[in-house]
Amino acid sequence: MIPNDTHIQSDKGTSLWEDAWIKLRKNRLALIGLSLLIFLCIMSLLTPWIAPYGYEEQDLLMGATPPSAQHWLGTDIFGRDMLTRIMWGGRVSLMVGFIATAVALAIGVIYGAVAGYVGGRVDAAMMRLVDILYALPFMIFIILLMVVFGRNLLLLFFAIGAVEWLTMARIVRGQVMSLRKQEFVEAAHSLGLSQWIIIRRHIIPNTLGPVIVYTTLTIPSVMLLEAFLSFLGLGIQPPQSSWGLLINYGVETMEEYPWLLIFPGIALSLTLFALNFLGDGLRDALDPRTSKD
Amino acid sequence: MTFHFKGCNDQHQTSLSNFSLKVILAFGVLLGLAGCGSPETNVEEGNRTGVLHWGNGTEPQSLDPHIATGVPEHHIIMALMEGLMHKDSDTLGPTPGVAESWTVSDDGRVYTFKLRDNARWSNGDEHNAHDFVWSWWRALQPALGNLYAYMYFPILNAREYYRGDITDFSKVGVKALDDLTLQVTLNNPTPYFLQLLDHYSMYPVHKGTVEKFGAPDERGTRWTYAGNLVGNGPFKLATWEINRAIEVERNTFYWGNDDVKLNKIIFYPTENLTTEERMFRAGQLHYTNEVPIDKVETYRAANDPALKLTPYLGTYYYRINVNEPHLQDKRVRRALGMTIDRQQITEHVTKAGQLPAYAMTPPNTRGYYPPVGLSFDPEGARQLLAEAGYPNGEGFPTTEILYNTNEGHRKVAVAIQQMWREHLNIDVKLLNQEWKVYLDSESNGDYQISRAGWIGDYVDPNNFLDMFICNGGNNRTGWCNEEYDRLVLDVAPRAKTHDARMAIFTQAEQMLMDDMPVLPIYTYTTKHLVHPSVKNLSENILDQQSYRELYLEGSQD
Amino acid sequence: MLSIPEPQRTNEFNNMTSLLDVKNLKVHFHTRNGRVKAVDDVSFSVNAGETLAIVGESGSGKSVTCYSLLDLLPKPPAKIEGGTAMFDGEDLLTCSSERMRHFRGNDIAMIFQDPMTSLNPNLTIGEQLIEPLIYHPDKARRQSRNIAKCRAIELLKEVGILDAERRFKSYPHEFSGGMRQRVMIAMALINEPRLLICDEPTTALDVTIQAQILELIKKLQKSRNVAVIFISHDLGVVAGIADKILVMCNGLAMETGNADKIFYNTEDDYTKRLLNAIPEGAKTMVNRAQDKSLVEVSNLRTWFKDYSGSKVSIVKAVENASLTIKRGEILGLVGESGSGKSTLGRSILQLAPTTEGTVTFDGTQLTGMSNSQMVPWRRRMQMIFQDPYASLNPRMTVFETLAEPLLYHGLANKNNITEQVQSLMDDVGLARAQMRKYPHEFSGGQRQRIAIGRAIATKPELIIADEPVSALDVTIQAQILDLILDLVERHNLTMMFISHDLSVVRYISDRVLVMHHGILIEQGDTESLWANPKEPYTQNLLAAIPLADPVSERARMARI
Amino acid sequence: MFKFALGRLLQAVPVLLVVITMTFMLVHSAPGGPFSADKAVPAEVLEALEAQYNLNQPLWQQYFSYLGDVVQGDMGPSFKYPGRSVNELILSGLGTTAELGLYAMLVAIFIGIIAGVTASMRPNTIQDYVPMTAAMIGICMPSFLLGPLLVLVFGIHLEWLPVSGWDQIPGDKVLPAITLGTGYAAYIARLSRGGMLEVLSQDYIRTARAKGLSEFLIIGKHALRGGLIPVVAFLGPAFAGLLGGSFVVETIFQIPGLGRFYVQAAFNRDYTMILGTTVFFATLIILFNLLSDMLAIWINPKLRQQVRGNA
Repeated sequence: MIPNDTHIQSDKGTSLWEDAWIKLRKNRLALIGLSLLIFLCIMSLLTPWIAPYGYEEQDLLMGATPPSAQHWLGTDIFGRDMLTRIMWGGRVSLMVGFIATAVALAIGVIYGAVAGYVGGRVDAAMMRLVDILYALPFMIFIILLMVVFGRNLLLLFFAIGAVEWLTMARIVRGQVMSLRKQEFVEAAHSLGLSQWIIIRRHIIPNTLGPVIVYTTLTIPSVMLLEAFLSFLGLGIQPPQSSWGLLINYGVETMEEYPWLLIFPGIALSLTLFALNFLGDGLRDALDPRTSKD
Repeated sequence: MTFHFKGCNDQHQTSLSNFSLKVILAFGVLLGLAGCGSPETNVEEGNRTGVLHWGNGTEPQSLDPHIATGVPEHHIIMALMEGLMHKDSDTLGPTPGVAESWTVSDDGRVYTFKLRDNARWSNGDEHNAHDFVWSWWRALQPALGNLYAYMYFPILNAREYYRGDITDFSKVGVKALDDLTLQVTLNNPTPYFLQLLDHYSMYPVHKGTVEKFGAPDERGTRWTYAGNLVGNGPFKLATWEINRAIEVERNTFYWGNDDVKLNKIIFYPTENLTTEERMFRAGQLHYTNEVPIDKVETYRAANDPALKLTPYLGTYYYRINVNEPHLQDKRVRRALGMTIDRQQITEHVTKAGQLPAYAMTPPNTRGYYPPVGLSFDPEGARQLLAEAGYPNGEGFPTTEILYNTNEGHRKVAVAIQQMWREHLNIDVKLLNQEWKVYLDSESNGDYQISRAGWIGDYVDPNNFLDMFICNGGNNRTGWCNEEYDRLVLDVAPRAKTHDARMAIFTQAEQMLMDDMPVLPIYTYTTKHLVHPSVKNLSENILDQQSYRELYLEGSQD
Repeated sequence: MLSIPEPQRTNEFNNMTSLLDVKNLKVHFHTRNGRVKAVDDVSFSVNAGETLAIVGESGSGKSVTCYSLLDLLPKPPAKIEGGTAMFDGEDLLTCSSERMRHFRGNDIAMIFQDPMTSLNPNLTIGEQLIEPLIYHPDKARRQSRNIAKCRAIELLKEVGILDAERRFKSYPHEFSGGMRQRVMIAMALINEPRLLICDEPTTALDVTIQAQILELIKKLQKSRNVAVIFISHDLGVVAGIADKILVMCNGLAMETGNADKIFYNTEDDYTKRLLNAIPEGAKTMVNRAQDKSLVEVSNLRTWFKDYSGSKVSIVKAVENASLTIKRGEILGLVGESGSGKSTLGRSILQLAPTTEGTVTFDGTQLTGMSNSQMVPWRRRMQMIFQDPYASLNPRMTVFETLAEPLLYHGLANKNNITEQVQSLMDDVGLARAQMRKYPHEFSGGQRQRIAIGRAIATKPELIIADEPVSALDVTIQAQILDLILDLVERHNLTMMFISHDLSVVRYISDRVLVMHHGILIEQGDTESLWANPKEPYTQNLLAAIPLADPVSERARMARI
Repeated sequence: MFKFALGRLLQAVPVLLVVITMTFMLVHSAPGGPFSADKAVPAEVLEALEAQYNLNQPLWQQYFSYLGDVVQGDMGPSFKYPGRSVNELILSGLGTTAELGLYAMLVAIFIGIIAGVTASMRPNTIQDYVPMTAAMIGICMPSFLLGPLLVLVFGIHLEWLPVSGWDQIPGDKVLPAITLGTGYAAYIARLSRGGMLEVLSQDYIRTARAKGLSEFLIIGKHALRGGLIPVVAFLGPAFAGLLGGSFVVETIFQIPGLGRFYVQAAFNRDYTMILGTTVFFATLIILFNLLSDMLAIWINPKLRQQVRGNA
């Protein structure tokens, strides 16, 4: 750490986000990650127009073929173009990944922050609830959801969010417990700010670091969870697909048609690393203490 | 001011990372050693010691022949017990079991069985005709919840007794004339009756053991546990470790013990097909219960003798809910039926030598060949659809195919969905449900089109056609036709000759296929991987093995 | 060859015999901010039995200098750009790290600033003490645990730890700060080093403890004839023990010379500034106290329940305190750490839950009010916290920090908020241009200004300042004190000034309360209290204040 | 310590009660009964069966009689496996799953900590990036993919290890343990790295250096204890999760463990079995969280003395 006095102080000030952006631009890995994500998102947005084939176009006679000039990433057992499938799958996976995680994030952060800040009995009660939800049999829960609400993507987000927020809540709570003791929170209190404002303005922003990191880990696992749920019948149905599902099917035939596993796998891991780099970058960027230049 | 030490001096660095490196290496070596433990595979060892390693699908629910329902249970019970009769493993014709001979009265209603005097229970007890009377009495107790009770219904008054219409079992057509003579009287001449006797639901159980562990009609007592179970089959139950393995070993009291070649059979609950196939490749299994679709191709391509594909007495079909408004019109149903390219499906989707099915009953079911009224005909289909009021599929409501979560079903459904879109230009959705949910929706008629399959219990068209009688428990399509019922239930049983009987079934099936409440897709095949050392393996449409004939020969690879 | 002359205490620079001789030391930090010259061409030497004090404010590079000698700097960013540090004939800057380990364990020992964090909380102090012996860099001199243990215990006794045998097995958290520092010293001496580097060893301690530690170090040095490098930001502290003094600022050596020269006839302006900055003498401004009291506290009790563990124990932080704060006065509250002075302050503001007794503010009783009821009152009473690093939300810019109270209490609206904040910044002497910056971009002094700005934002009548300057360098400290006085003047504030530093309290307050173990033991007008303290505790406190005057300091030390 | 544990256990009681109640409601409102099969079940049989398992009683009655049994430690009979009691089934799977979980945990801790510590010693260098990248992959590598991969490599191609089974062929425990452990190893690696970085930046590490201790001692003796506290906190939930989540691995390797029962029970609508396994796992989660907390206390002398002093 460099003594503060020797800091070179630029006079032009910036807001947290501009500031973050400035720092992010300096972080090569993070930029790569970001651009990769943007690329993926654009691709999946444009898929309906740029996809080389229709995602349900079959050619049973052709069946599964390795990558070739017509089909860059080969075809699956129905003779459907993998590139197309992956592009369409990306739409689902990315959407599920981001929205479901966002849901989990929202619930988890608020819940955890409140529990951690209020503390005492409230905290105990809230955490017991988390324990309970942890313990409930997920499978039955899903099956029930499916039956009660029928089957749609929104439900999928809900189901996944309902599971993922628990851990998030725990993490945030831990953070808040330590933050709450900090002097600047006491200062805010002595200004007479209301609890909610303190939580919103002083507590939550300071939990960003770990939350971001955990989020980058959550998104990929959410994508895989989606596959599992779709498999159970909740979520998307054939001929639609998602990376998670493609990987699931790919595993079955990884010896016969490796490309059915490899390419979706690559797509997912690319996203994963992009997220990870971006996440670490963001964490540093959003922390004013790391220097800007 | 404080310094934060995030780095350290090189020397120490390396010294430590060296250390961790060593540990990791050590760990790796450890794993390696742990691995190189078994020079001899199960199969090799088994071939030496006469132990057969058998992939058996799932963990059996129960080994009580009057409670069990599944195929895995079937296999194990076949090894542990035997009925009056056997089936010739190739022709499936009746051969002697506990009964060494039998006579049939001229009207074909009275069977008299002569039991062999050297039949013994696996604990050495006498085994005689009374065992059968008692066992069959037990099997007909409603409290026992025997799903195969209907197997007994050809017997005089069996159904009535089971339903509780009569309470005196002596009125039921089963009598022990003496210790070694059993007389069975039927309602009607039932040509397939001898077959039923080889079905485990008609096997005898050991009275003493059953009563030792509870009331005769008490469901699931501990009498079937390893150590308790007493059977009359070629093998006896040695160990039963749930989800791990079931071992049966030679039953020295078995009358045919001298001809039994295997010393032991180990049944593995191989739920995961891909794993099972890997186990086979790694020499952990002699025989697999299934073969993953995509692997079939590989083995075929290599035309590996281990792959055994055999036609199976079962039909894969789609039910149509005839109460759905737009599916009430039989022209629509036919149109759907005519635009499934079964050839393509069997060749490119299921890929395991399945036969395209154009009727419910598989061909050559005891000499029965179903009528061929259906074919792949997109042109005609479009016409029918147009006549039904949907020219070029316009206005045809989105239709949903329901199937239970499973790779194979998904593939078939995906293919058919595409075919219907292509040929009929109609919008089809897929809906997979978890097994129990699927059963629920299906039996509640809460579906439009749903995937189904039926495996015959015995080789006779009756077993396939009586499914679709009005409100039959396995009908579930809402389709109902009195004439059909009359033919199947009343006319056919009274038929004098085999051919006459078959003719009636043909007529009935014709009616069924005309209305087409069901869309037959293909006739099942059984897919197994069998190690070349397994000899005397029989390939029949019931996929039935008689373990007493199997033997192992030093592996040839 | 001639015999090497006995190293005698001398005030001349006799480099031939000096134990450590540092020449043109250059240490730079290579950071993304560019290169920072932390130490720039510094030379000094120290002989056996001699004490060199390196004095400078934070960022002056005094610590970097010493860390670089033992290769304790993080590399990167630190890089030694040049110079030599000969320790009897060997260059510390270039020796192998194996050799360096030898020096560290054996010849050169170090005592660090914060005894709270410098001991491993997870190991018994005994274990930590004997490590240098049982893991001695050269195997020959390694010793068995038992021998090491005897040695350690004997040392513990020597540094004044009672019941050493038992304490040997205790963990750091069971010791007070002073005791820990004694342990640190024992640990440093266990291998009989020839050079002892003390990095602000007393900064974190109370005055009385500080005096004892200084005394101890001096004694040990005499008995062992070790060379000592004593780093401090406070000239007052070193006055008593330093033979030579090196004054540093921003990595440059401003002045070097023996103590008396530095203190009595320095030419260097910076040194002068340092000397002047030391708060001395009485408050210069008039006492603006009015008769009617603003705050009245009677029989206040603040007890904490200690929930750690399964059984609840009670901590009596404030016991039966009664006091009044008159409008316009500055009331000093002195006491050592753990005396409960901060808790008292917080209890008055209802930031800590009071157990018993009443607090009345401007005629209204605050005790027993709910949070929501308190809101309007919070605006009228504010607090300034000790640690300007912890008391500012790192994710809020100056603007946000200052705007928050203004907006929340409706003292400003969207339109005029910017002007309001700017004028506030003018008040506390912050450049308007820095409005959008984050706390970490400011120095400690500036941060404290922000904190003060936040406190006065709501135009309060009462401010309770909890050690507002104790974390700051002397010169900064002086500025902040003046700022406070000035603000009190202009906004006619009433203030309660909590501090452990008596000189500061004397410099700023009209009236003083002395607190000890949760109880107010003495109070009175500042000067009269200074003149004749009644309580023996107060007398000790006053006696312990270090004076920035070598002669009288040495005398005083001799007295103790 | 004892009092502390006791208090926590008391807290668990209401939690368990709620879990049981909610699960009971869930399973009974789920479609498809335990006895539905693709072959139609005759009405009379169905009645017989439901009568036997008291499913014909009103729901609340079933609920309370179940509670009564559970309190006496009787989880009731399994619906799927006639004649087998849930206790019996759980016991039969418990040993295996516990053993599997234990080995997996050992793998996770061993690999995780080494990787994490190695990385933390030189942050933002290759020595950091390599293990941490591996960890990233490890975290997101689903076991349904990792398992088959390992099997193909070590089981089929190298023929080093058996491809399935448990306690049937020597060495058949290696691959499952690794498959299950990897994900957690990755987490532990990240945690221990974070913890170590934190500790290595502490003043007392500098003190240790100034004492001339070797880097090995500094890491091994001074840093590890503090640095692994986050790991310890993670262990409890991890182990519970590991047991609960073991079903994928158990299916891939045909291991007769609890995880499979847990999932199969759900699919079979084996009401008593679902409840039994759920309650069992809930208890596990609570117990292991408690254990890891106690471990954390034991590691930290300050907490240790507080607890000891007060209890």
